[in-house]
Amino acid sequence: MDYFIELFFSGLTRGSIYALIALGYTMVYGIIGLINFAHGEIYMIGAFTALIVSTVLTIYGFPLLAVIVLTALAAVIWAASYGYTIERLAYRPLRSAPRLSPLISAIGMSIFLQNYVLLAQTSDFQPFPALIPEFDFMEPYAHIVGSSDLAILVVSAIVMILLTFMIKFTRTGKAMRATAQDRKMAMLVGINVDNVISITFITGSALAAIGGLLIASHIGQINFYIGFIAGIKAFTAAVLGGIGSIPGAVLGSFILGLTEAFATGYVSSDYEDVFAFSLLVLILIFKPAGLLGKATVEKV
Amino acid sequence: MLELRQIDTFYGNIQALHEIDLKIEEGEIISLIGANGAGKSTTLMSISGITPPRYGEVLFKGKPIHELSPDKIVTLGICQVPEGRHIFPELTVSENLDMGAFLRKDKKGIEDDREYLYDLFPILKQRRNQPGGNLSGGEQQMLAMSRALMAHPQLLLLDEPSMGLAPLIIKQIFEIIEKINKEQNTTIFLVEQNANLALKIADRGYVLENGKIIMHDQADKLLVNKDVQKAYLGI
Amino acid sequence: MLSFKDFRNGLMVTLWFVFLTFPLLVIKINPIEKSVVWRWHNMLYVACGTFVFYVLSRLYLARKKEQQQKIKTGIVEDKVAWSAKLFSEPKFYIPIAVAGCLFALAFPTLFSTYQVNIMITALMYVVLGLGLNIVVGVAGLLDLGYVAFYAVGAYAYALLNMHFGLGFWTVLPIGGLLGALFGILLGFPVLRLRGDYLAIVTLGFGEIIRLILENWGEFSQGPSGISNIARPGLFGIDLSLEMSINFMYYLTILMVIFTIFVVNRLQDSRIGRAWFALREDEIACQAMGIDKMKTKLTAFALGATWAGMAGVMFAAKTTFVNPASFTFLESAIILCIVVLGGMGSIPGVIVGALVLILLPEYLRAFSDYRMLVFGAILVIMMIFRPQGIISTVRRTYSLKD
Amino acid sequence: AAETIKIGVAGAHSGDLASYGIPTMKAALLVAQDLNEQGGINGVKVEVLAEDDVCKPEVATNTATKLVSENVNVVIGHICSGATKAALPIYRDANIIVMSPSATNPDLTQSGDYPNFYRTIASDDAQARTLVDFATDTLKVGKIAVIHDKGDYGKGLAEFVKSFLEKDGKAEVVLFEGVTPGAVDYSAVVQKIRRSGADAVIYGGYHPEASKIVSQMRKKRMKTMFLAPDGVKDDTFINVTGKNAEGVYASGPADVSKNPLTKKFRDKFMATEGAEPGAFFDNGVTAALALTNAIAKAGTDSAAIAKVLHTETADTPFGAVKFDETGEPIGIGFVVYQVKDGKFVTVQ
Amino acid sequence: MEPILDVKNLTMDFGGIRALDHLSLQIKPGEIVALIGPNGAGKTTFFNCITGIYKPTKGDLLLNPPGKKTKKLNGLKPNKVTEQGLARTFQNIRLFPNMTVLENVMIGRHCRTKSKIFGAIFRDPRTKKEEKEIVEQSLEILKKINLDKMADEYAKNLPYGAQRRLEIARALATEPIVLLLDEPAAGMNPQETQELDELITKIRDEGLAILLIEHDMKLVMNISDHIFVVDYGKKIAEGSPEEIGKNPDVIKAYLGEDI
Ligand SMILES: Nc1ncnc2c1ncn2[C@@H]1O[C@H](COP(=O)(O)OP(=O)(O)OP(=O)(O)O)[C@@H](O)[C@H]1O
Ligand SMILES: Nc1ncnc2c1ncn2[C@@H]1O[C@H](COP(=O)(O)OP(=O)(O)OP(=O)(O)O)[C@@H](O)[C@H]1O
Ligand SMILES: [Mg+2]
Ligand SMILES: [Mg+2]
Repeated sequence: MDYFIELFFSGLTRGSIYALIALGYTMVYGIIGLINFAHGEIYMIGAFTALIVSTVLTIYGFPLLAVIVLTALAAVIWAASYGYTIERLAYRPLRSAPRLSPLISAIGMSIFLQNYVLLAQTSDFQPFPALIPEFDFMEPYAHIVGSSDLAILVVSAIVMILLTFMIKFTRTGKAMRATAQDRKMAMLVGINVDNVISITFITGSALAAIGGLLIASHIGQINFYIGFIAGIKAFTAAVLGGIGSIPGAVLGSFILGLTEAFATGYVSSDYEDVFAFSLLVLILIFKPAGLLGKATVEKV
Repeated sequence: MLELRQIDTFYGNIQALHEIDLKIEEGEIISLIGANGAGKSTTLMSISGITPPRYGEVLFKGKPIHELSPDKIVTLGICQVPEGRHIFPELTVSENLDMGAFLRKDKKGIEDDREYLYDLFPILKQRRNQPGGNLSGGEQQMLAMSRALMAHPQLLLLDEPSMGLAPLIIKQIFEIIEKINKEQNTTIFLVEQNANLALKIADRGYVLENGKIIMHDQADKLLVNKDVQKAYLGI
Repeated sequence: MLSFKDFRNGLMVTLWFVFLTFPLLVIKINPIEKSVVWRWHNMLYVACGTFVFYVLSRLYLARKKEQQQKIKTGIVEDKVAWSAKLFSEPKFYIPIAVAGCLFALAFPTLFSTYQVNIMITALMYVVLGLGLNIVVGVAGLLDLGYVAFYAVGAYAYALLNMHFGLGFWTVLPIGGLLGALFGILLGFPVLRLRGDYLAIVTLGFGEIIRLILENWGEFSQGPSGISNIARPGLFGIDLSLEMSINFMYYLTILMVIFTIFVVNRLQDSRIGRAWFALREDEIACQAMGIDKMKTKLTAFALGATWAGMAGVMFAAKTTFVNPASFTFLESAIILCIVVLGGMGSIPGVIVGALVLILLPEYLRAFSDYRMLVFGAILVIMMIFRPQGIISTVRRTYSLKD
Repeated sequence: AAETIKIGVAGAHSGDLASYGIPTMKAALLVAQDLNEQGGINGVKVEVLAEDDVCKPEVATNTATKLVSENVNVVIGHICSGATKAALPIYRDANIIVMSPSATNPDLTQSGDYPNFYRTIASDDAQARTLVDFATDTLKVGKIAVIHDKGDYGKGLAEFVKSFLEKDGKAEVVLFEGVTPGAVDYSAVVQKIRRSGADAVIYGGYHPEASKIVSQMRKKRMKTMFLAPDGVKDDTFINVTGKNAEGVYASGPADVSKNPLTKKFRDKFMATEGAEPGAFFDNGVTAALALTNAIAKAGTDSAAIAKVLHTETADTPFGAVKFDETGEPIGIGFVVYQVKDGKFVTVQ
Repeated sequence: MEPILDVKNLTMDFGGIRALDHLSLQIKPGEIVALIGPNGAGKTTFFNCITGIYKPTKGDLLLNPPGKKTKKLNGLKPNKVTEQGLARTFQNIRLFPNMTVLENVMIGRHCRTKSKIFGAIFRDPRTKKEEKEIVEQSLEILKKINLDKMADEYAKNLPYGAQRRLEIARALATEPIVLLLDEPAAGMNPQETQELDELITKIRDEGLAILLIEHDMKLVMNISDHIFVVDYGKKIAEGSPEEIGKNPDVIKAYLGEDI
């Protein structure tokens, strides 16, 4: 039973990380129908910025709390800026282009960013400071859930709730939904579509950055390549839950995380990813639009 | 109120509009008629800034607007009911109406207007919480107009509001067009295939033929004009 | 020519990029010694680079606008896309094709074996590109796991050669068939999926195949791969390295020609039309009496067939296969070839393949900057030619008869 | 006859594995420079041609053909076993001698397919043997979990470890499992290790995953011992893992930093690059020295070079080195290190 | 004489909404039958059900091809239905925009031809012949609706009216016995409608039965032999144009007082 719980928590941790990245995918897809392959790289850049800033701050002797707050801020700000810039440079010019062109642009962007970081920083793994302290009150349970797992769970929960609220109730949220459904009409009711799309990228990137920060200090090391694998997984999760649907992305992520954890725990981690992807294929065969995605019956 | 000067609009390299000149006075109903592909919708889109003119200018109350983005133009009080309705399919009827009032801040006013429109189109009140996507054509047309009216436009651009509607509905729609023109003194620019109806309620009319204005005159004069009758009234 | 406003914007943009690249380009930390290096010179480069680039792009746009102005006022004719012209009119493309063939034939005599070797790789991607083009470009099914079928082919040859000593020529068709088989196996369940759902499922399938090859050691010798795969034989004559490479080269050329021939004929046939139509509007297609599933499946299977054959050739060329060669990135590259070349256009795909595969080789000059430049080029190409280098021209019938 | 002696250096010089390839390239360059300063080999200057293979088999074949067509006399490389395997037939057909500083896959020498292949590093099975003996005889552990990264190097090694353990029967393999490199979290597999009740983990793979797994084990308050191969014996491992690295065992080539030759070239490197040389630098130097030494004695004819390599020893950072008939180095073995206060120190 | 298409108690539910409610309808050979009714009455849904795009909840669809035995269309895939001889156009145009006009029609021939992959690759005489026929027949049809001059235009570049006609041509290419037209005159001006009127009658005179959804009463009253009126998915009236014209229910629900 203990074992089950242990696996359950490690599944949750994975899940919430995937979720933080998957949300970005799903939001962008929802609004411009683009699989933004560069999103994983944003997550990576978030992590790197965090690493750099935190190191610099510690060197200049800031207190831990300050370091944590400022680092988080910096990561979010810069990741968001990158997200915004990418959209402006690589996607906006392709709004009216054939469907696959932005996809290629995204792949190119992803390759570019990876190598940009590789060259600007380094190719080897960098140690990432444990920004999340070991809470004493967690000590008794340390063998089941680490403090960082807890932190990850809590933070991502909060973030997701905030996001859902924003989408559902704020003007911006409404604008996003409208733009997602009919861009031309959105313009005609006075929504500044370009801004809305930018905001979407910014929000998505910010989430990814938080994810990057958390996972980096959980795992304790990063390099320029971490974005890719995490990205693919998160994207899988987003599709699993029904791409374009916010709750779907979260649900999908947790299902994926738990599947992997239990597959590893009870079967073997050799086939961890095989399980993940087979699950995806299965679910899509029975629910072609993902778990919470609307099966849009085209009104002929 | 609105003036188009020598508008040229392109799709890529295809030129859809050639030197369009057009004037609309406060409180008028102007109708623009023309064959398919004449460029009627394009004209409206050029006004709304979706396909901004490449050359020439658009003046609203004397100020140039052809370089503003669509949302800015809406803020000035120019709203369009586009061809094919463009309902937000996954938003409910009432949410669609809210989107119409996107730029408005006055909660109270919005409420009142919604009620007013529900009285105007009772069917919408029934379907209040149904996703707009699977309303039928007529229902959607009503919703589209109501949505535009939620914005309290000074100038309302209507693109083929009668398209694919049952005769009964068409009559209603046109009555309502006149009604809002009278009651709220909304200026109306009406694009129609159904020249008959359009010219009946319009003050003046323009005739568009492959991208050029070939004729404009008082509506009643156009109604009796031989060429117009032959080409657009099927008489 | 450039207004003051342009310059001000230019400065804003420059500032923005300086800010953007600040942490990653300027600060270089050493987390171990807890030391920082401030590389301010980078900031300078970024600033200058951005500003120059901005100004240039402005100028470019300005010129474009002028052009349009001219076109309007009829000073110059606006010309149809040169590419379209080039490849629609026989009197243009026949000579090109001939010249191309001659050059291709002479190539090994003109260049070093290394160049030939690279060219073989490039040509294989031409085959792959043309294969995927059937699926993505023509039938409009977004397949991100194409590399899976490539792997099937490669391992088919590797294993059959290792266990039963089967030769290249026997396995080539087998590889194709296996590819088709897998195509159908995957196609059946997933082809109902729409657009991007199909994309991710195929991506998953690609990964699954790779992971199985990696983990199922008893079957595939796992990650350490299979080596000493026989090169294609020429009537049992044993060839020197150089000769066998040249031989391989001509084989690939043949393969390419064969592929072009088949794909071309398929495209303007009854089935080809059905594929195009399917890409345009599925519902209308069905209403016109086209069996959606069957048509999609043929496209998918045919594409897979070519991947399979290309796989066999790959194995024969490198004489070594391991799962590392069949990652998602491969699929991505092949997709890039198709889209960047021009969806559904055969010459487009050929050019696309040559560009994208030869590019990294000749970018070796940039050494570390190689992939950086590569990525950038992908983006830029897409922005300036979203429809691909050479866009499709629909066949016209009534002219000829 | 040749106006220069051409030494090809092939390996990952760009991409994510560059950090494994570049040191060897530098090593070759330094050796060449050193020789040329002394007037070259028998008066003939030495030239180094470095080619990138990104550690990808398909690229490696191109790289190999490139070097062959530039008719190099000998080749140092490749770095990764997969790439090496793919490239070797090409060199074999061109009858060129290849010496890898880092490709440890046993087949390379034991399959007998590549008579032209030599290496200056012990093969995986030798290393697996070292680790197994250390675990069972020195540490005397009874239950061992064998973990690998599914990679060419890691899994190969792990499989040897497993088979040796089973053959000797001194300790029981309670878990044999592969982890996915780059995964965001390894706690599940760590829990599994704990559950298996293993006293020690023998890991096959490189340092990034090793460090993640160790850290998570320690985070989960597990005291399980951790043994790893030379892919982990890299200062980056200690830097990245920090205090959690304490007590980890890692096998690697004997510590030769005392050796004057080693010093000499390391210092040269420090002088030019201003940093510690990275992975496989010494092996690179060794390869370069062994080959140039052989060429000096036998000229550029491959057969002759081979003869020298087998029969006469060369002075290298690893001392006097020559090669057995399969091409394995004689005199380069493995010793086990343990991390003590942030340093790898040899354990007797 | 027996109806060529006989629909019995067709019922279609979308979740809550009942779009069609036990709707029965017959078409006799060589007849133009109009299906009219308010927006949202279920007309298009009716088409979607009988052409297999939606799966009806209840009801029978019987087709009696002249000289062949009765076929049941229930549960057939759309393409099978078309093969049986039902062809349709769409309320909102669904051409293949990036294919030429001619190709659009050639697609229509697809279900009446059979060359396979190998034929395509080796171009055996049979395939050659078939291809030739496809082109000729398609041009034939284009002539009939005088679009032959635009054969090599991309469909998307046609003016709207022409696009509507092309949809009809494409449907004709499948050699239907019953032709279903969903608001063919929508968005056409009176003059174009006039031409459409002639076109439809011409097709009828060639012996096809036609089922027509239309809101343009002028057209409907002109050409239809028989009219069905639906409202809320139920049939509220049927009969000759004259009868329908003065049927009070129809006037109340649909026509309005004057037209
Ligand atoms: N997105 C587009 N791309 C290219 N050409 C277009 C596009 N939209 C319209 N056109 C062309 O511009 C011309 C005018 O189109 P427009 O829709 O304005 O005509 P219209 O008068 O509104 O016709 P309708 O009565 O069908 O609405 C037509 O020739 C049409 O082919
Ligand atoms: N796919 C669908 N999902 C849910 N409801 C639908 C769907 N398609 C149609 N409906 C509903 O069925 C009813 C009939 O729709 P239909 O399109 O058949 O009307 P119609 O008679 O064609 O009207 P119009 O003349 O405006 O085209 C409408 O109320 C519509 O909301
Ligand atoms: Mg229009
Ligand atoms: Mg309808």
